[in-house]
Amino acid sequence: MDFDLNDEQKMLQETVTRFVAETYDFQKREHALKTPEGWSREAYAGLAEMGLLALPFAEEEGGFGGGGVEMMIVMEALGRGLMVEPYFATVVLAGGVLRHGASAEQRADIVPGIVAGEHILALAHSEAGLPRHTLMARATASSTDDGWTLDGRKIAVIHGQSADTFVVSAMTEAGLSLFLVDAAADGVTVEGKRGYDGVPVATVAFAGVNVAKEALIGSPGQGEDILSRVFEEATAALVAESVGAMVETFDVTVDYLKTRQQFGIAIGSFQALQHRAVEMLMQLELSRSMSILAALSLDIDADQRSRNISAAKAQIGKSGRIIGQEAVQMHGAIGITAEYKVGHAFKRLTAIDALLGDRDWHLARLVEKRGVYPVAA
Amino acid sequence: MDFDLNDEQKMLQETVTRFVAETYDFQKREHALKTPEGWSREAYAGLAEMGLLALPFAEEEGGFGGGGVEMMIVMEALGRGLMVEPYFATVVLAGGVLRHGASAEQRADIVPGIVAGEHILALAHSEAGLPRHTLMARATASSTDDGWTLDGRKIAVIHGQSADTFVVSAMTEAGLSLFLVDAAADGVTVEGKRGYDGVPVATVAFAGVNVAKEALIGSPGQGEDILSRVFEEATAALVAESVGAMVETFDVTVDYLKTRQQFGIAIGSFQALQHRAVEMLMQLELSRSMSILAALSLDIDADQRSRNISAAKAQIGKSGRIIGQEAVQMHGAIGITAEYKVGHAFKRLTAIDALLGDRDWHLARLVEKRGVYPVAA
Amino acid sequence: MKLDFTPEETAFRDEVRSFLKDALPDDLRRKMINRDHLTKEDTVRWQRILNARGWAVTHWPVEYGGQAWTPAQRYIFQEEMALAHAPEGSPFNVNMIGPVLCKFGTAAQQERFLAATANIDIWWCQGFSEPGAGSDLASLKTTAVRDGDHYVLNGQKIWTTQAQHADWMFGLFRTDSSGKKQQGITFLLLDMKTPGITVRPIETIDGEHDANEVFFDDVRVPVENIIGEEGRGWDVAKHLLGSERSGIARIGLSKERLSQLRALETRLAADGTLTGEEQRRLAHKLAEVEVELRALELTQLRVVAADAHGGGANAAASILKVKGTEMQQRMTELVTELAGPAGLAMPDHDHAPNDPDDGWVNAAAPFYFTMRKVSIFGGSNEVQKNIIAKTMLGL
Amino acid sequence: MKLDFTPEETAFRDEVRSFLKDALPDDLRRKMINRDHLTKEDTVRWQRILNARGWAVTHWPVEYGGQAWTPAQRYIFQEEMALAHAPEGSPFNVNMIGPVLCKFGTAAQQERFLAATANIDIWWCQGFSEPGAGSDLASLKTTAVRDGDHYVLNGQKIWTTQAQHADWMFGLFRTDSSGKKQQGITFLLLDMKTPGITVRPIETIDGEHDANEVFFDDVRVPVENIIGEEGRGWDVAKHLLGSERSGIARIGLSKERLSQLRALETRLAADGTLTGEEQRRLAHKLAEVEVELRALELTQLRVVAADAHGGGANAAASILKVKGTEMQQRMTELVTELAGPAGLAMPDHDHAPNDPDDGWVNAAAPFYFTMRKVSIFGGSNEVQKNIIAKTMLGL
Repeated sequence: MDFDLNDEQKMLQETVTRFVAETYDFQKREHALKTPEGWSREAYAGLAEMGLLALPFAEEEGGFGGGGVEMMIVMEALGRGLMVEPYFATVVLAGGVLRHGASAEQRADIVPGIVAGEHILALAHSEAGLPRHTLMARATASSTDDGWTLDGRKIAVIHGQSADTFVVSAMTEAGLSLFLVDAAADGVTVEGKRGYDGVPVATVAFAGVNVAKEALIGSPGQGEDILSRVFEEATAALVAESVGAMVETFDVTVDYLKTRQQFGIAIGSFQALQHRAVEMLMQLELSRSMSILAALSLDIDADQRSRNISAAKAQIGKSGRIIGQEAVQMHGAIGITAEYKVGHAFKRLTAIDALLGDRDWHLARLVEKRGVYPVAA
Repeated sequence: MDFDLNDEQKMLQETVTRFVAETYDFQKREHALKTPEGWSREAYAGLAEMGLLALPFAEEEGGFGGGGVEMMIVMEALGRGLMVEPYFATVVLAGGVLRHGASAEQRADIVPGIVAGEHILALAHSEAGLPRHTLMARATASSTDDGWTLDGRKIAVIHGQSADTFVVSAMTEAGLSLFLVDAAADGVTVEGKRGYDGVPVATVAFAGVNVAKEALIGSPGQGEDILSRVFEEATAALVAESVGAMVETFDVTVDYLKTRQQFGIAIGSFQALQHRAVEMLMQLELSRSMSILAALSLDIDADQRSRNISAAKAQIGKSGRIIGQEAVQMHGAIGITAEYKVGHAFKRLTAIDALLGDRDWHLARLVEKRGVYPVAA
Repeated sequence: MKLDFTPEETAFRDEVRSFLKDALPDDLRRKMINRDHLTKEDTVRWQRILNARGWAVTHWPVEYGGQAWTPAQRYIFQEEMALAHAPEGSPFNVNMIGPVLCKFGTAAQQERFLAATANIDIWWCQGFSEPGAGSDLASLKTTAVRDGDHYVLNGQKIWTTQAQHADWMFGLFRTDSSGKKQQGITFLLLDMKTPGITVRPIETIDGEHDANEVFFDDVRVPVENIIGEEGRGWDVAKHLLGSERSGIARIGLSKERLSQLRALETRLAADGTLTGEEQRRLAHKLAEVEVELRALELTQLRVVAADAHGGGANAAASILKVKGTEMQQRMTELVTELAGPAGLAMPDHDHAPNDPDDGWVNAAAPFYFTMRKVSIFGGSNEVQKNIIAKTMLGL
Repeated sequence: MKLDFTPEETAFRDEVRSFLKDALPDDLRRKMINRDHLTKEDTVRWQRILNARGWAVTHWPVEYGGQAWTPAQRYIFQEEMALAHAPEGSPFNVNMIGPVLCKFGTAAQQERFLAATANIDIWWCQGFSEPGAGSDLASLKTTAVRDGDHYVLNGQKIWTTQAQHADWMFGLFRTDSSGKKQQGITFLLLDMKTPGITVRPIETIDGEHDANEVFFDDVRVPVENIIGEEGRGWDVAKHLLGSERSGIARIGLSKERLSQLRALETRLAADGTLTGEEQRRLAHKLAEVEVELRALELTQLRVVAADAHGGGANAAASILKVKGTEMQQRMTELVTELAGPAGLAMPDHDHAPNDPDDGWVNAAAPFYFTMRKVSIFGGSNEVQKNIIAKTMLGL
């Protein structure tokens, strides 16, 4: 039993935390949000320079072979900065599909571009009118002589507007399958929007889009297996990101309680607020514990892995809501302005709960598995 | 729309509240609890003298024909005193069965004794191994030449040890049926216990107990209809009692906050406790509103009646728990001693939630009916 | 005791309902259902429709255009407005400066402003909060210094809702710093076109621009624009903030949101967006919320009934603001949960949604965010609890 | 980072598990499962079994009979004890006066008391709280006045757990009222058979008699029974209250209760006591509780791991008492809900239940009631939050 970071991990943490603090303050983030793309190519290049885009990929592909703990470190730091760049979309989600499903050729083809920060990918999976977090799709891929034809409409595609390549889920005769689709291909329409948390999000339509045989990831029907694995990893990453956002929110709030004066004293002198701030701290620590659990669970057996990761996501759904709402309330009016960091953190925490299954979704999965702890035989 | 008591109701409220305050203080109650029967015949005689035992019965039977509001007034006052006498058992539960199911002859036979305070009845319905609040029973009543033979074992029979007569539910060929059984009849075994809230409760076994034809209440198979109606009335009564217990708990707690000194000041000066006391007040007022709703719902159509009454019971289940737990916590160690009123109120509030369907049971009924408000056509 | 409305009240409800059915423009109704942001023109258009009917400022004294309604009628009117998805008009005109002018205004001020206020010929904003004076409003510092027949204003207001649209502001200014902080505050009216006023927009986390900072740089306000006496503005403000009890819990709005949630429950279950387990969870949550809403509604009705014969039920009244705002916020949480990831995309004001029934999805989260303000503005829930602890519990 | 125990730790766990399987008397185990009240004899019997194995006072220094265990071993031991339904021994002997004697006692005191304390040849009680000194313990007033080679005690203690069984008391007494209230407090040991001591039982709401008032009327205590210096008793008490972190959240107990809840879920669903809807609600509640328990357990483990190399993780440590007690209380609430009306009847100490598996039904509510104390005793959760706000947040 050991909860310490090793020396490399400590260095990683220090480096990425410093990078975020020094190069991605609130004003820089605001500026990025106001650009047409809605995020900063420069900041993303900075992540690439530090090698963070290479982190989870295998060494033979130009990656660093980092595991769950390394990903936790990075995502927590990005969470503190509320970074809106396509790290999660490209490296964690689409990159995860490559790691767990793509052929060596596909990876050799794509990973170097990702690692260099030059190739943006997005996962196009969710659809309207289906359960909120499901492995189902209604989009179809029909086999043709020289490849596949894709039809369907995907929503909530994170960073879809900037994507060079989509990873698209679609039904084949063999079941759910995953395809690489060039964003510039004929029949692809991208309607870019801004997510309420600042992260760009798109609706992407595929109308008779022809792709080559080599566009298929893994074998036909393998989509569910790949995605379910990727979603577990990505959920652990989101949990870590949310811990980062909670830390930032908590720190900013405690500072505010110390400095904001009303009735002649710092509002942090009021016991009712003190006790609520203590509850925030407790929620933060419980969430941090679960983030560590999730990070350490990525390579254990599948059943316990999904219990642990669902428990972690359920925990941060609750804690994130408490911390976000309380931070806004304790700040008063300034908490609901776009000009102040805490409101943005609250929004990102809300979005994180909604992504990849909210608290209720994960609790339902735990009910199905009869709980967090393995039931004794 | 009118939430005022009329003059008679005001007088009733004043009378019964004064009676409880003047004749049933904490020491008197403690003394009653320590008697072998566990309650005070003298206090019960006092209720009889004031005519309260006659309250809900029809005038032609020697009653006063009081309705839901009158019952609410009385039960709230009894709740303030945490009275353990068999008013609820005899007048509300068993008396309710008489009012809604018994023949004129049966009522003429029994009600005068109830009204005089000389005849104690108890409802023997619940059984082990069945859902917690159900109209089902496994006890049986077999038809014989000159009557019925009852077999079965009933638990949680409130005031069973003191009962002169039991109202017993049992299955006949026609379904659930209700019978009057003399406590002294052959084959009746009463195992008296003390409820954690101070109210006596018994396990009552019926082994080949023979009763006459006239012991049947209503017709065979009518038990479910009668009991479901009685349970709604009784639930409204419990809701009112719980409001009384909450008022008492709240008042005692606020007094304590004002008088208890720690760190050189009254603990009521601490803002965290102030805000929690305000939440208690809010829970109390919400519960009071629902108690009024329940009292006014007894004679409306059956569907809306059960929605309203379930909503009321669900509300007081939550509010009673919050108020009870918070009162104990704010009192500190004295809150968990048997020598102080607030712990007893906490226990009674716990028992009230458990009786006649707890919060979850009533929420489940509301789910079944798609909510509290009638769904628009 | 009885729950039912009287036949007269029922007839009144039907009259309101029928009026709203006819008079409320369909585009406004649709915007309200979809939680779209209303423009100034939307609000003005609707208030003028109400005003033409005599129902824009119903709780003003009858001689100034109000209606001699009972508390029950006021409650019914508010509930029907909410259930019909009618906008609320400008609270600054209707609930704030209007009643203040009725009670404290001179005849000349009433003549000049009241009718125009009821019809929103003048759009008012409120200049109360300052950067250092939020919950502790009385510590405000923006000064009004007498100079001949003018006051000269210097300083800054903040959180000034709709100031960018406002023709006039009513506000609190410090005319004397020598005594207790509640003393020396003066209530003034000022034309927003007066030189020296700068309005800076503040974007809020729902992506909208409702709030502003207002800066005063030697702004000259005629002395005749004072309300009440110099240095007694705090009394005027207290009257303004403490008057109306019949609508404070905003039950009608919560009931309207509940009916939206019920409709969504049905629809999302039917179209497959909700799994069976999710349906059960949602049904349970809705039952919990409905119980509390019904309890709150009855508490509001108890206060309404008590007000009909002159007050009372103060313990009940005191909880309405806190529990009412908690309820409104809880409703928006539930809608946001239902929207899920599909609700990530912000509403697009330039384009109507393809499916007119789908506006709720993208409006859910921004509405959830903006509704955090209801427990902050107008006296935060913490301040409310302090007041209840002091006045009701004697702590 | 890794979650797994080392092979050595796993071997240790197996050793503990196997010992408990053999050594714990079945009647004690059954009483613990049924939440029966343990007699003094029960506790003594079990502690002597542990003591014979060398495991009664494991966290004392090795030279006084403790074990040189790592924090992880301590955690494992506590968890296995709880999961095996083993009683906890006397906290007053094991966790309070024992460590105090080890650190502050004279050689003569250690010689006289330590072995007897470990074996409960002496049963200790704690004389700290007074009617006017609860959360504000330092305001205690019971006096100890020096008279030759004795202190003469007058006053009253309250909430003295198990005083009716106690052979000796350790307590705080005021030897000086002239300075700050924390000064002038002296830590004394006294024989409960000394003339002038009266013990009055206090019944608690679970129907049990654990608490007492203890009155002192010219009680003469030899000066040699002082621990530390006169007037420095507050330092001794602070050490006593603040030492142990590895078991503070009592995760093992909560896990044992969770396993009971899981067993009940299965059984009640099978025997028809729970409807399908109730099963779903219960399953959801258990999932919620398990998530929080797992989070708390990992937080506890983080503290244990940090302690293994000398402390740290203070933010995590600070939450353990508050969240740990909340969790224990939540578990008892759930069991009480499951017992329902069948659980109204109080347990009958004179008669064993007919069905040995049914003891839980009647013990559920009393256990729920008594567990309210865990957020009150040993520094209420309010006091804990005050401390966290001050020390961790700097508020």
